[in-house]
Amino acid sequence: MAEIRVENAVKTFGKVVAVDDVSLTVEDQEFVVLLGPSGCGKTTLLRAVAGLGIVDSGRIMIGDRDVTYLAPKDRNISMVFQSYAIFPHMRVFDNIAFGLKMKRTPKDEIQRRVQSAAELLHIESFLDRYPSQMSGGQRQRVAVARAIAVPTEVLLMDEPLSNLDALLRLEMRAELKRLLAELKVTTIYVTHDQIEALSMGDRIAVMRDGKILQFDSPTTVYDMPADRFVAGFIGTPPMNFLEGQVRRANGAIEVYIGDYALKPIPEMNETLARYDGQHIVAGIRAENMEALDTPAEDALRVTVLVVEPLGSQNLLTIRIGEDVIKVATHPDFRAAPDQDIWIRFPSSKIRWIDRDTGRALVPDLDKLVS
Amino acid sequence: MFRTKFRSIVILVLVAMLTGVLGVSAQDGSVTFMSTQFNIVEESDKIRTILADFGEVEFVPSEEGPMIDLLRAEAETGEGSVDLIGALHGTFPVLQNEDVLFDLSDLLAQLEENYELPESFVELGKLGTADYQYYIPWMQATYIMAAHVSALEYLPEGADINALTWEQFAEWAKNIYDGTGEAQLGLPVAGLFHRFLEGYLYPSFTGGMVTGFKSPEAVAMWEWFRDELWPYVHPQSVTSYEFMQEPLLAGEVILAFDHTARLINAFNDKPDEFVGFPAPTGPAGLGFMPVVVGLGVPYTSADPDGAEALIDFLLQPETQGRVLQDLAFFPVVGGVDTTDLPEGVAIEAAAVEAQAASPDALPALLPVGLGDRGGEINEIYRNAFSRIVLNGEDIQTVLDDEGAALQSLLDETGAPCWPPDAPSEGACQLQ
Amino acid sequence: MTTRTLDPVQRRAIRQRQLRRASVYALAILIALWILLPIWLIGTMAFSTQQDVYGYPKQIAPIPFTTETMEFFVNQEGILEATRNSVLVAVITLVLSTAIAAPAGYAISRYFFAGRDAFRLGILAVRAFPIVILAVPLAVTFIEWGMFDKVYSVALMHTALTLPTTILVVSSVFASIPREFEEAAKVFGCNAYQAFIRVVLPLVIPGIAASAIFTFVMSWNEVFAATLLTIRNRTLPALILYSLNKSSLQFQYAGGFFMLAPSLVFIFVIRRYLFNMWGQITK
Amino acid sequence: MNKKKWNLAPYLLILPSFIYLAVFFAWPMVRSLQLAFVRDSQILPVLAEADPDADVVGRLEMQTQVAVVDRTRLDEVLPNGRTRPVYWFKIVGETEGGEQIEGWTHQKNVFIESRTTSETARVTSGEGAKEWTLDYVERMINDYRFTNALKTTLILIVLILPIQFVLAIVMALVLQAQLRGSTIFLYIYAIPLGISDLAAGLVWVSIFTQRGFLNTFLQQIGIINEPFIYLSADHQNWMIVAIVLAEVWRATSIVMVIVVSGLQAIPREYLEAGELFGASLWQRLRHIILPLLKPSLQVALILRTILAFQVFAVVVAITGGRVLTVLAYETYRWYDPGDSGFNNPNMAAAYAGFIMLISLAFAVFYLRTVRTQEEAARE
Repeated sequence: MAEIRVENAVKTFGKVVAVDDVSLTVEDQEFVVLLGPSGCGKTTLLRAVAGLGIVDSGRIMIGDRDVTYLAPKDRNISMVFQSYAIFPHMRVFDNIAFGLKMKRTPKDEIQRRVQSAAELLHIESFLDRYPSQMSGGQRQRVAVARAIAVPTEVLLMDEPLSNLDALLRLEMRAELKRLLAELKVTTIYVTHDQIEALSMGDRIAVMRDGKILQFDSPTTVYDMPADRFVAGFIGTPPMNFLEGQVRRANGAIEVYIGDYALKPIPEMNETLARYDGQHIVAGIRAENMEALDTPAEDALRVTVLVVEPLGSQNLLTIRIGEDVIKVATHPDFRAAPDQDIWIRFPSSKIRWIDRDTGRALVPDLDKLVS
Repeated sequence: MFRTKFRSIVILVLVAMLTGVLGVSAQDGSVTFMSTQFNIVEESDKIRTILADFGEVEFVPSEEGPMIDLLRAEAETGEGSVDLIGALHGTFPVLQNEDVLFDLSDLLAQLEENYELPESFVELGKLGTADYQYYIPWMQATYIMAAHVSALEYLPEGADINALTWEQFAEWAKNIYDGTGEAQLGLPVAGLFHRFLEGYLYPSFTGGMVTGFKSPEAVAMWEWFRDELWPYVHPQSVTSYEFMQEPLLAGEVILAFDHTARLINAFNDKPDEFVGFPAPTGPAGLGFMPVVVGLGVPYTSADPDGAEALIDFLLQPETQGRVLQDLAFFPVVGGVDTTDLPEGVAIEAAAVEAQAASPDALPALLPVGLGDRGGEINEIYRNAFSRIVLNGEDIQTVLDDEGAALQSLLDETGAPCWPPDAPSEGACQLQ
Repeated sequence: MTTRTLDPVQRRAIRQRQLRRASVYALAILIALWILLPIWLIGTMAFSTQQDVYGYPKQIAPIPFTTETMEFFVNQEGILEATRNSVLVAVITLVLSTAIAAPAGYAISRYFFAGRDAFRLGILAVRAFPIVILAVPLAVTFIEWGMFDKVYSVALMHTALTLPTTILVVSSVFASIPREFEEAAKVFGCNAYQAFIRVVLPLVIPGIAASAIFTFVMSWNEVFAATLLTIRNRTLPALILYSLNKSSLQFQYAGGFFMLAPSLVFIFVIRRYLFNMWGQITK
Repeated sequence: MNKKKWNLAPYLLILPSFIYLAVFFAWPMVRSLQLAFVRDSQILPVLAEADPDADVVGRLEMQTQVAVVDRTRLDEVLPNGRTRPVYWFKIVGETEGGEQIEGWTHQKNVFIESRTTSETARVTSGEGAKEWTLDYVERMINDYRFTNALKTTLILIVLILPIQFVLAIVMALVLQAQLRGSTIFLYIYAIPLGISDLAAGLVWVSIFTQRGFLNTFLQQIGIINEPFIYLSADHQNWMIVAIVLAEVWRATSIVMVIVVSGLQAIPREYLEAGELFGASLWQRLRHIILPLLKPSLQVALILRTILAFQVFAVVVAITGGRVLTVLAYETYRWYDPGDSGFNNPNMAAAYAGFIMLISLAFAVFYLRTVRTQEEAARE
């Protein structure tokens, strides 16, 4: 059992609060991704778990042990570094065997474990090489092999793929996911790449300014972002935002974008009623809108600014009032700049956001943020 | 790869430490003889060979300052490593002041039974006291002139090389310049040139070294030096010439002034090509500077008997003869066999003899009584030279300036006048 | 080479390019000659016969080649002794300086601690101070302590002189080793000491060795302190300086070459590290 | 609970170097200032009895003439087995204030013609007394050679530094051009780093001496008919030229290394952008490279200036140190206990202090000028 529990962790560097009273529980064998822009505190949090930086206050538990102030070597953890930190003066074999040697593992066992780690990562033929004789991707594999060679229940990864080129990254992403599923270790994975996070994590903790904004499964984080930042950070393209005014008309609540009225689903009525007469933000993902080349009754007429054919879809940039939004259409949808088209907004796909606080408005907010 | 590099560094360190340890330990039970003379390596070698005949002697060449510091320190602890010191006359007043030397009167009495020591040198060794023999004279040297035979054809008509006047000397240098197109008189301006000013020019022109420093005679002398002599001095004198034997042998100069020990190689290597002759005479006489080297025993000596025995050995005519032969320092005792001298030494000996025997001879002592500030007086004379001759400053102004510095040096050290100046009560005063 | 014909504009552009490149080459070679020529000349003198050394006009190549002049120099009393002293001083300096500087350099490159910037600044200040200000009082002090005229006292002085540079160089060498190496070692079971010995040390040794050689060269060449602190146990430069005007041309030429030759080798050994060392200091 | 651990490790690590620099740098510096401003004079304490531990009854200045009214002889047995007669004298003398003092003193403190019979003596030593004085500084400033040294030092700096910097920048740009064999050029350009000022001096003497290479060359191509004497008091300009060449030859490498490091830190894009927009080499140098290099150049300038104040072996090798002298050589000469020196550490300390002062002044000046330019740019 190696559940990781971070309780009220705080870490400051001078006046900067890098980790601001964060609590987080990673279940045994779970793969959790810490996601956020650079400087959000995700790496600091990971390093605190690794023991490479000691938190100013709070507690870190691995399994049943309080490891808050323990040295890294006493935490029974393993780690993959962003720059790999493969020792240039050791052969690949010695690099992979390093952690085992430090733990005074018997020779034959070292041999066996290094071999199997190397095989898992397809680098068994490079064991005699020095790191300088290898490519970036191969070095990355060595770093992972070194991390999984040691028998530990906790694996920490600090942006392990960020130094790879796009194609390799794609390949390694799948491979790492397969590997970790096989290994059944508890993993914390730090990245700023939301696609990595969505595709790999069991759960994603989105961080900003030292705080966790949302900690949930990838689909929830994508579909039901807890606030405007999360919504804008995740997804390609990010969620569109339109500003509108809430009006009560004929007993129903409607939100006006200019003259066009969006109709919220009935469940939202009660919540939105509180905003009567005020401005509010509607969020909707590009793929959730419907583009039409002919006028339709409940569709909004807009002008196309840019057309980006992406193969699987066409991405249109259009202007609505002050806002510029992106709409994904079927690749067969024909549109040209300056052309008028009509857009329909399915009510169930619209997320409502408080303009001032940035928090998402849901009937029961507490359900989203666990 | 890294490991072997590391190992070699470790070995390097060990080697360094070992050699360091070995280098520090050097001790034996011999007589330690520290000397401010012969501290150039070749000379040290020669004197060591001579001393080897006495027995176990550790010859330690030293500069004056450190030797004084060492003796001072040893007197404080009461136990010393130096048994015998050899130094110029001018060094001893400092040691007198420190009261670190034995009175060697008894030893002198014994020595005088066997050796014939000149009374004037013995008197010098008392340093102005009546009955305390601070040092026993050891050897002497002086400064003389040297010329290449090719220079002789330019000698002014009617001039006797052994009785030149400074005027004739300047004329000679000019003749050489006119004849060869090159200034070929060499002065050791980079070397002991201050002795030339202190012991030769000043006494010859003013009759004294210090008192007449800014006198009208001195002004006339500088004028003459600047206008009549300097134009014919080889320009590299100022930058390069410290030992005149080098440029003489290289043929850069054919006429030169220097210490006997700094000319000897020229005379020895090419005795047929070089002649030695006494310094010229000036209006006030033939100023010259005998250099007396004395031997003293610090009372902290661990082996005073050995030191006294070594003094005896050094005064033996045979030893004195060998020092003359090998090192060109002249004997202080009579009876030294000079018949079989190397030709070079013989040339010098004749010149030294002629210089001292001149009826106008005006021997000038090295500065006395200035203590550890002895170096500064030399600089005053050198400064005067640089400013007057090289920079062309006004003579009287320069002499007044530098004279003031000289006077304050004398006042601060309380040094009374020394020969050739007339003795003074208290600090010596400039005219 | 393609044989396609180029229009005149293209050809002119190519020619200009070649011309520019050639002129940069010419400049590079000219500067190299400016540096090498004097070395060649002194080498010529050092390996010419005595006759040629004194002769005029001078030759520009040592023909006939002879080691006579070098032998004359090496056989001068005191030269071997002085060389030994110089090597000894330089080695002690190198060891002492590196041993003291390495921990400080490590601390500066790896820890943030109160007073770190002050310490760095202080070190820069030390480096900026004239040697002369130190040499005189140290000589006086060494006399008082009975350490005057000892080989090791010169080494102590040289250590003080080279220490600031060595600390800064060493710290930049350490700084060039990513912190993650150490962190990785710690994560995989090392304590701080093991991480240093197993991971950092093997990586910094070449850089530190280069800095040590540089320290050696600085000490080997240093004249001022060596001249002030020694009388009998002269180091080579001090001895040569002392006997400069007293000595023959042979001695001077051979001495010049003898002092200069080791530098040719040492600079060659550490040439790759030069910018590493100095580049980071200037920041 | 805010548990911020006070980490002792870095302090332990810097401790050895800290102590070393304190002992061999900070302390000597204080000592140096002390030497320059404190005079060790002597004054004789006259004692109540012929015993070193007796009470002091008064003090006499050096060189005071005293009457000897009584004497006593002790025989001191020395460790070497001999006995040495040591006299104590009862003396009467007058202090500077005119006070009569009568008491005993040891023989080492007075000069006396005969220890057994003389009736007068002169005070020649006593115990140390320290006093603050500006005498050394005054003497230094009034020293005839001081002006020469200061002038020559400054002239050399003014002549050498600009040449060095131009040459160093050219060298750096040449290396930056990535020629084939640039590592060899780099090595050659770096060679002088390892060459001492003394060796450089000797090398250039061999070129400039009367029978040297320069004359050989000039004579062979027919410019001169007979060897010209460059290094003489009459041709001080030639000596300056020789020193400047030797120094440029020897000490440009360090500037070059610093400049190259600085250049490497400039992103290539800046230079390429300059080139793309049609800037000539000179324009790129003037508007892109030099401004970006300013911090490096500043460091190099300060370093070179400070080192330039300390060089003297080149000067001594070329000029003999008499006709032309520099401050560092004067320091050495005043200290030097040998026969060309004056054995006066106090004066040497005064010179050393002056060099420090002037070096610092230059450093501050450089920092100031550069900073004001930056501030001006910001407005």
